[in-house]
Amino acid sequence: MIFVPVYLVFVPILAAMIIFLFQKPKMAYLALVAQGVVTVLAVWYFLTFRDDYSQTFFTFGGWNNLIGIGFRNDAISISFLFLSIFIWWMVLIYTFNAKKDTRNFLFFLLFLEGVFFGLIQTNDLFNMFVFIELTTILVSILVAYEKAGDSFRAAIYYLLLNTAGVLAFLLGIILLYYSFGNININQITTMIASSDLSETTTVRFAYVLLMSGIAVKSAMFPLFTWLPRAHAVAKSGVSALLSGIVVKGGLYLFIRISLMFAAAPYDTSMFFFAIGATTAIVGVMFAMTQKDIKQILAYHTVSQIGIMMMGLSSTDSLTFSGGLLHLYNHALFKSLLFLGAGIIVNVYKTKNIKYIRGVFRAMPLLSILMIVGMLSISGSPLFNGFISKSVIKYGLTDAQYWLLQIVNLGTATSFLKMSQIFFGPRTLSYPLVRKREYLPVALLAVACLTMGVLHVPIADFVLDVDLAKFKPISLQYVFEYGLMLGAGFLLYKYVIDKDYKPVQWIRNFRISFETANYMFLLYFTVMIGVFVVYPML
Amino acid sequence: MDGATMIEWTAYALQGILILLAIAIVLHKNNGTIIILIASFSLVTASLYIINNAPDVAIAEIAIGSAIIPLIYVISISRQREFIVLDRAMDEFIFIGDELAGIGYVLLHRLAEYYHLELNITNDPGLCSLDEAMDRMLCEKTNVDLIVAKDEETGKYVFKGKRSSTLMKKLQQMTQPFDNIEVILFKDSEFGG
Amino acid sequence: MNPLLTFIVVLIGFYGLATSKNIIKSVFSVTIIESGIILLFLNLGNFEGGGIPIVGESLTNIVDPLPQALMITTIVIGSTVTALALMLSIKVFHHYGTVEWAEVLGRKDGE
Amino acid sequence: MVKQALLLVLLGGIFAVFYLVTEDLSELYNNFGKTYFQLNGLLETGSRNLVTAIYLDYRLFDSFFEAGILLVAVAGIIWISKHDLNEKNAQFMLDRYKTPDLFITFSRIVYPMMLVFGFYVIINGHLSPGGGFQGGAIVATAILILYYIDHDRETNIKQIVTIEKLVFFLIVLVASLSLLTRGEFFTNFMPLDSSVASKAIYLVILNILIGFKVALGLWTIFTAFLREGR
Repeated sequence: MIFVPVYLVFVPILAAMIIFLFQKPKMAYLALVAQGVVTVLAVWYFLTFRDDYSQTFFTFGGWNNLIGIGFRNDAISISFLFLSIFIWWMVLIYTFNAKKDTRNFLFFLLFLEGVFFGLIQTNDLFNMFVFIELTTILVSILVAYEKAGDSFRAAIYYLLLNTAGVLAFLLGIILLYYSFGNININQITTMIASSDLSETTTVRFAYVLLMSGIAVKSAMFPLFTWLPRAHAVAKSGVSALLSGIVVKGGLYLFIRISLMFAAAPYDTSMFFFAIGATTAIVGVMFAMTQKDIKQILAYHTVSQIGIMMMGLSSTDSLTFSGGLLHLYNHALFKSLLFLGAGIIVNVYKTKNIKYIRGVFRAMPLLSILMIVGMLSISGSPLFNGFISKSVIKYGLTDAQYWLLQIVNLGTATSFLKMSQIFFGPRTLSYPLVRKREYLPVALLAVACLTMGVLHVPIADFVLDVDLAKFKPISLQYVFEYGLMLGAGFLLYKYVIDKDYKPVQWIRNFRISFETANYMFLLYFTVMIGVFVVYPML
Repeated sequence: MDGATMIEWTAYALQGILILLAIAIVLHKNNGTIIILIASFSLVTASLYIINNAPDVAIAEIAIGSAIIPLIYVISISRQREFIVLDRAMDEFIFIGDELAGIGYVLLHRLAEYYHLELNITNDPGLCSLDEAMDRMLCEKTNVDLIVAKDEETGKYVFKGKRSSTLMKKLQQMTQPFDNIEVILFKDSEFGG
Repeated sequence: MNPLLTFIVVLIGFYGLATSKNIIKSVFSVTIIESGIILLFLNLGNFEGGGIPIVGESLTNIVDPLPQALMITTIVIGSTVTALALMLSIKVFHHYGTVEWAEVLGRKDGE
Repeated sequence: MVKQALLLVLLGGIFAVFYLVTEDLSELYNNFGKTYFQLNGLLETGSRNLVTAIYLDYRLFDSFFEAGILLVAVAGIIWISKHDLNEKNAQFMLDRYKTPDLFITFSRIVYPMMLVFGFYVIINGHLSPGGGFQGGAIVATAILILYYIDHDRETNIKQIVTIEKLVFFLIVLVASLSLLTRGEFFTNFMPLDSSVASKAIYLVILNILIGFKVALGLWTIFTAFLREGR
């Protein structure tokens, strides 16, 4: 029973290899079987251990837990586990095709799943590094999978920038190993609490190295430049996966490392709130000006990561769980939007929203589902985005509250801009859409609504927090949301739609690779200044 | 001077060399020279691993870092100095007899000179016998940079290449004075589905 | 042996990443950073009078074997990343006719 | 110019902080791991080479994914370099680089020696420096020399990749045998109190498998590159 995490990691990986070895298209069904097995195992595991997560720890080979590699689970990792299983189901159904030869694709997809489960559950820093690097390689292969010029350049940009970040992470691990004598996360957590090691320059420097490596992986400002490139050019199924869950791997690491240093006297919440707010505002600014439907969604991932950071950076447990909740909700509605956008792009053969018109007349069901996603992301009452945003808002000061409102305004504006694809006359006579592709989109929409209405029991069950004071809908909320939409419409009509010079400039603004690395060093130095040099003075 | 101090001084000397090599790799302009530098860089690091009492790591570094990785570098850099042309016109445009002397050749040669590339012209019958409609796929999926074909109806020579390539833009400029040459550029196919 | 000198190599690698105008140059820089980090890890664990981590008949004071095991992993990881990046760079060259970052990234999407 | 000067200042700042770190570290240095391995390494795992003891026993889980990275990268590189055209038709590049005769003669002598050395390193991984990963890389280099001797060498990549994946299965299988004998995942299948010599059986088997896997993986990688070069 305790070894279930091992099976969770190896079932998808071995299934992936069997699919790759037997060169029959029908073998693709094995992917669904493996996914089913993983789901059953995860549910069983959860039901067994949900009362006491401290029993989940085990070490491979039964060695001393400071020497071997250990796995452990807690409420956060289990919820991540279920979220990723759900998203992988959706992407698998969406891309599944037993007739065509999708062997290679399924191989990479399932391997990534196994590796991601490992990343979530590992309790060893170096093992974590191996998994991060493996994720990086797999994602860059998946991005390059289409073999077009765009995807190649996005893949190499992603691969090299993230490798630089991951190497900084490795350097941090080295320093921690020499100061603590082991790289077991649980052990380091207790050692930090019980000794004054965390006050030393070495451990502070190691913290900065780990965090700056993670900043690249989780696309924080100013290191988000790889994300819109990679997420916008991949296949839609892959984009949904990347934006939905894989980029959250970076935030998961952020949570893990923050918890590891929880006892250390570092003043992190101010700094990371500032980073989160900047990420959110910059991301939404880029999103408002884009014309490519997938670029818009990709930049929104950046801005939503900023909002999550606003919540996660807080020391207050309610605001923190707000950030966590927003992370789960974002996974749901962003996957929904990317999958829906994929269907639209497939039908209209263009990604430019200027040329997509009349979607509502051509595909009414899909349009309704997409609108559910848009309402969720822009924080409409009754939908899941609203709940998590209000939980985050609850713990903010006035100034911080207004920053969040600015981001919300930008989100509303850009989705008003995107919603014009629904209007207009029907331009396509008979769109060819596979019915199977609707299923995951519809399921995700249902999940969005469920999370919006039943947030109280779900949050209580998974994260053990009480959200009873946050109502899904009231007259005041609807009024506020309407006001927001109105302001967004004005902003769109009189600024964005006029296509002024600055708007064009922001749209075409791209950061080159060496500048991205320069920013990485800059970010790193600023972090050294804040966390190492400033406390010394 | 006893053994221990000698090893210490060797280590310092090697570290100095390592820093110099690293600076040279970062600042040098010619990628071909850098390959030799990177191979020696990994040899020096391997010796330093041994001095640091890590023979296992040194063996791994020598086997991987100074044999396989430089080879991969050599191949990929030599690939990036090439301009691969597939000649399907099969007349005196490029080859006159067995010699490369046709007007098309002169033109392409000038282009390759401009970008310091090596011109690699082939008229492999296996590829040339492929259907004309395959040209687009040839350009997209293989490493062929340019296809030279002849339009039977108009008698014009057609250059086919990728629209994304910088080289094609230059070629378009260069062929403007010629009436009998037409340039067709393929756009990358739409994707995202 | 001095860890500071090794750290300079890592910094040179980062300098290369932040100034390289060309894809191949960036891959070279990543290789340098990685070798530097490996050397640094071994360097910090080494001490005077240490022996190689093999238990023989006579008891010597060995150096820490764990960093070495980890660094073998890192070497393999690094070489695969390099190989993948170089294969991608070949493909990028044939699509854009150049491996200069500015020109490759400057193109509009879909062109 | 200003940009580069600022960059140098940044790097100088990082270096200065690292200087403080090294000052710190000599006092902090925690040698818990080192002491543990020196005292228990040989008895617990049966390997004289403690590095092998770590990556084949204490941290075997890491080694799976180390091999896994190679496997994924191989599949990715093949996928990226592969095109839908018939492979035979695509061999149009001229073979312009002729290897000098001296080099060929030299390679013929060196090749078997490298192969033997590679196998030695793999099999003796638990006694002397070396092991599966290093030996596998040496064997791969030896195979690489073959390509210099024989230019037109054709390799069936598909077959190699299939074998590589099967070997990965075998590695996982052999490592999981311990579940039956010891009730633990991924360790030696011999009981904990058996002699050092009998524990070595497992180490040799796993070293050979890993060496095989790494050699095949690297072989595929450079074959893919060589094919790209044709």
